[in-house]
Amino acid sequence: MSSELKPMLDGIFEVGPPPRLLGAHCPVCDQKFFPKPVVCPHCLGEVQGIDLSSEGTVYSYSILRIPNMMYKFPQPYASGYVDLDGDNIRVYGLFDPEKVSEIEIGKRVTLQVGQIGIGLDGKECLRYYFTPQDGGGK
Amino acid sequence: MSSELKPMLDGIFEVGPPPRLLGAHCPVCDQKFFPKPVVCPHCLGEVQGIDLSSEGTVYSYSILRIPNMMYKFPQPYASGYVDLDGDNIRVYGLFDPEKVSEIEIGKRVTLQVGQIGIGLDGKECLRYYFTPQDGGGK
Amino acid sequence: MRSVDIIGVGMTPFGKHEKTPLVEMGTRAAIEAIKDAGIKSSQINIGYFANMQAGNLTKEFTVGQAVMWGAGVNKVPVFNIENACTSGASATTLAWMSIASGQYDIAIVVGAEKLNVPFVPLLNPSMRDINVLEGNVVINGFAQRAVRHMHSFGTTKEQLAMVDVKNRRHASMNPLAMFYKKPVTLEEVLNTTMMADPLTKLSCCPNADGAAALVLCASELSSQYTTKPVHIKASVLVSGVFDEWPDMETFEEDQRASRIAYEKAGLGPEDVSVAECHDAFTICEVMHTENLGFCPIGEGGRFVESGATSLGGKIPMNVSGGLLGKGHPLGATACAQIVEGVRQLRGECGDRQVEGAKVFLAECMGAELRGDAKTCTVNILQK
Amino acid sequence: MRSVDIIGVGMTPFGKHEKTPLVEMGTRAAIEAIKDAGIKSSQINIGYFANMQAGNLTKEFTVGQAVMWGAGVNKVPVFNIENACTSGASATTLAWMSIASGQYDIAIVVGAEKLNVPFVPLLNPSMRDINVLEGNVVINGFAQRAVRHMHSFGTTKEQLAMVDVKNRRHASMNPLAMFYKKPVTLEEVLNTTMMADPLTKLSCCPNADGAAALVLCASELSSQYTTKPVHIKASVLVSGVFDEWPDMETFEEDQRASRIAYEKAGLGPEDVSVAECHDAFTICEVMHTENLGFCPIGEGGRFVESGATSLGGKIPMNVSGGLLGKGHPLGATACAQIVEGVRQLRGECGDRQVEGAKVFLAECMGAELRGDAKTCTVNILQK
Ligand SMILES: [Zn+2]
Ligand SMILES: [Zn+2]
Repeated sequence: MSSELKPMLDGIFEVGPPPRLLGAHCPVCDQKFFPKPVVCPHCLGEVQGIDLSSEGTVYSYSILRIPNMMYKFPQPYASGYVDLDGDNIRVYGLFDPEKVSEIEIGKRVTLQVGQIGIGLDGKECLRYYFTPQDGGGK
Repeated sequence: MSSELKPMLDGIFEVGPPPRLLGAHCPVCDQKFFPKPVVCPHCLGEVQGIDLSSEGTVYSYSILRIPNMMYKFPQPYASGYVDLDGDNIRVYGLFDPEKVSEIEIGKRVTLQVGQIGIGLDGKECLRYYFTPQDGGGK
Repeated sequence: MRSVDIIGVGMTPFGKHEKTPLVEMGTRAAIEAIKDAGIKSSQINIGYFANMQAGNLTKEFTVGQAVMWGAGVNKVPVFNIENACTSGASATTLAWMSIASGQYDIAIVVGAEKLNVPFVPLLNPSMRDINVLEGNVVINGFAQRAVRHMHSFGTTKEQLAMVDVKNRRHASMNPLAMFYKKPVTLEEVLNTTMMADPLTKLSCCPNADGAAALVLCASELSSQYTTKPVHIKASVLVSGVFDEWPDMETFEEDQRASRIAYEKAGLGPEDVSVAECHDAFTICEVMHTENLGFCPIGEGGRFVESGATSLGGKIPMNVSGGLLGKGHPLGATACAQIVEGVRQLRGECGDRQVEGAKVFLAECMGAELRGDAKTCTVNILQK
Repeated sequence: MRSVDIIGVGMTPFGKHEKTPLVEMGTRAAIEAIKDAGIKSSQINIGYFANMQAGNLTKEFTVGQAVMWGAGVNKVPVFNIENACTSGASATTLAWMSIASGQYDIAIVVGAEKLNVPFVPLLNPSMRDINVLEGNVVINGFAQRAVRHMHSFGTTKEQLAMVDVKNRRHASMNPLAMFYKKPVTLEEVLNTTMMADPLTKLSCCPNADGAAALVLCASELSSQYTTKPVHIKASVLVSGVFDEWPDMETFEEDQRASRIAYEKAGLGPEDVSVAECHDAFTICEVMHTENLGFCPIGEGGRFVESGATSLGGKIPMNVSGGLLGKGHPLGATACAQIVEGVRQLRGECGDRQVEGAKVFLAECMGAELRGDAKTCTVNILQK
């Protein structure tokens, strides 16, 4: 992957390797967040940046078969919610565009970062996505 | 003026000659309107289409000296309010782009229609404007 | 709090009205509602205008004042309200509050939207939202719910499709619906283009232009103007939870908003004669039917299959045709639901009239944030 | 009607914040207001968000719910309000009504706007309005008023320019203003590019990004949270007349809104210690000063020249810097006026503090239709 490509938003993930979602933790409320909020919405206190788990389980997904030209996504593409291991947090994200047919509820997935589509500036950019782990499922 | 050009909006003026502003009159309230409203706003009754006077007196004006690219107006251009003779109605409109320096409060003006700028469809179109009458004023 | 009635309603046909400006559509609905109420425009004390996309699609702003003046309403306070698909119901809640509080006697609500313009972009809740940047356009969120609902409750794609068949049959009896006299079959719904599994093209409501309007009046005054007032028993708006654990199997916002509304109305789901809900996609109606209390959670698919939500059934849903059958002019949609409710309770709905309708419920839901609905409304009307 | 106080205020600096998203600006102002109020986010019962251009410029919709959740406000009703430049004051009027009616105890109002985006088009009230199609962009309407005012009352272009010199001097003392520490001279104002005679570039307020927020509370409860509540004596919104005979020499809306507000407050213009008005263009402030009753109609030009509206004068106007000195983030503007009022009445304004300020008035005006303002607001606050 080209090092010239930028994330679709700053402060959302580290490219790695290994790639990481940049979450946050409120020490007062002991709650994790993704993405990092301005403050903890529960106590308005400062939150601390943390890396979130890069593995999880598919909670639900969708496969969009019509064109999404807004950010030039591949056609079709899958996205949905993943329950991250040990983080007690359910995050939304893309799934591996090469493995759309393998996605199903309960599937184990791993975080990746790669070039998918374009960003707000109209240029190719990096997005995070979850790729199915080998074995089990389809 | 080319007969292929369309008014910037339908139902606002007749190209003529002579050009005419398409107003309306409520027979119940005995009030005139420009442009023609959906109904009379005072009694919600039907209004009747009428031609308005094509002569009047300048009430106020402005001269825009910066570009207005929205509809590709000439630079500079003048516009403002004209009290139409005998109609008890004050209408907003453009002034003759060729005679911007002649416009002043109290100036007698006559309605014209001609190509000025572009319309909502991006094509050159007709707009109404008031041109200063000879004699008097500047 | 004073009791508040709806004394007048108006609505343009929903559909493609390329030639009619947004302001004119709103004005025409307002004029009809004012005449239906038997009042003069100058008796209106306050106005609310609902719209979502005018700033984006036709670059029009502060539209309500122009709409209102076209119907003869000037000088009085006018507010422009945007709350996505619930804009019209949100405006209604504010109009209700204005009168219930005793500050104003008569209010007008107009919802209008013009979506059929050249070059309509894909409509989405926010270009800057992280989930939208990561690909979560509107239909994806509902496809994710459908996938989860089928997984957990055994709902079938045929049951989902039956929602559209039913609502298109209802719309075929509504002259104001985009699909008036245009029913569809189960096969047609299942066989149109797959948009996002299991949602086919006919599982999604179409964009439409249109407007709808309501005149609200303090109940103590409404007999001066009408012999058929409809009482607002509850007008509720809630926002989502937005925390770190979104649930795709239920609409928590529906449950919470309807619980508050039922309590305010002193009524329960068993009292509702006829309801409209936000059937933007077929899965939505299945879930709304459950989460508003009309059937148990998870039973929505089998409930529509049983015919319970059809005209003539236990709890007819979207007898107007819903968004699937009428079309979805965003700002007008939630007002149009209430227009249908008023006409059902007055017994004016002809072929699609629900016999003996006494209590009406309208639910609407709009925009997504972090897997929850940003906004959800429930209005309960009584004859 | 219950009495209502403002118990917390917050505001971001106004200026160019290209890197800060709209939602984050709103959230930051909200957090400051909540902390200033000494409450928890969960104590807020209802929220109003004011914005005008997000749907157009950044394609964001239903923004308020995201702004509120960033500050910990969820589940409760949230409404997105657009009323052009008066959006923030319109939202404040609704928040006031929510509490005054007894239905809610604590409300939050947030106004935010992001105008500094790539490729900002010329902002205008409506691409479809016949007068806009005929060339009447915003500045033209105010140049027409200036021309008429000079003709009828002998107002000079130097007097108009003095409004900017004064407000830039005020802004130079406000760390939150776009033009903090950047005063201008009369010659500079007169000699910048002529935009529309007699209005030069420096006669027009600049676009800005920013946000401002207010926490409102029932007066009977506010002592639980603060020792320095500011009372809302009147919160008034009116619409224009829009008839066939627009008057360019006066702001009839100002006269009508302030008459209602003074009557509700039991106060008159002579009681006002400090005021903010909608000085989008220099001529605006001259006319507002007259039409709010601070000087006779036609005397506004000579009144500013006399120093009466400067800090230290008889009725200091736009001590915050106004729109000319702070910048004009549309949806935030009218909230920021009220933030300044609260801080003046609390005595927190440092170098620009009006000594002994007891009564504050904020006027705002937005959008044009048929030669009248679509919307005009007057809020009166008392210590
Ligand atoms: Zn916390
Ligand atoms: Zn009439």
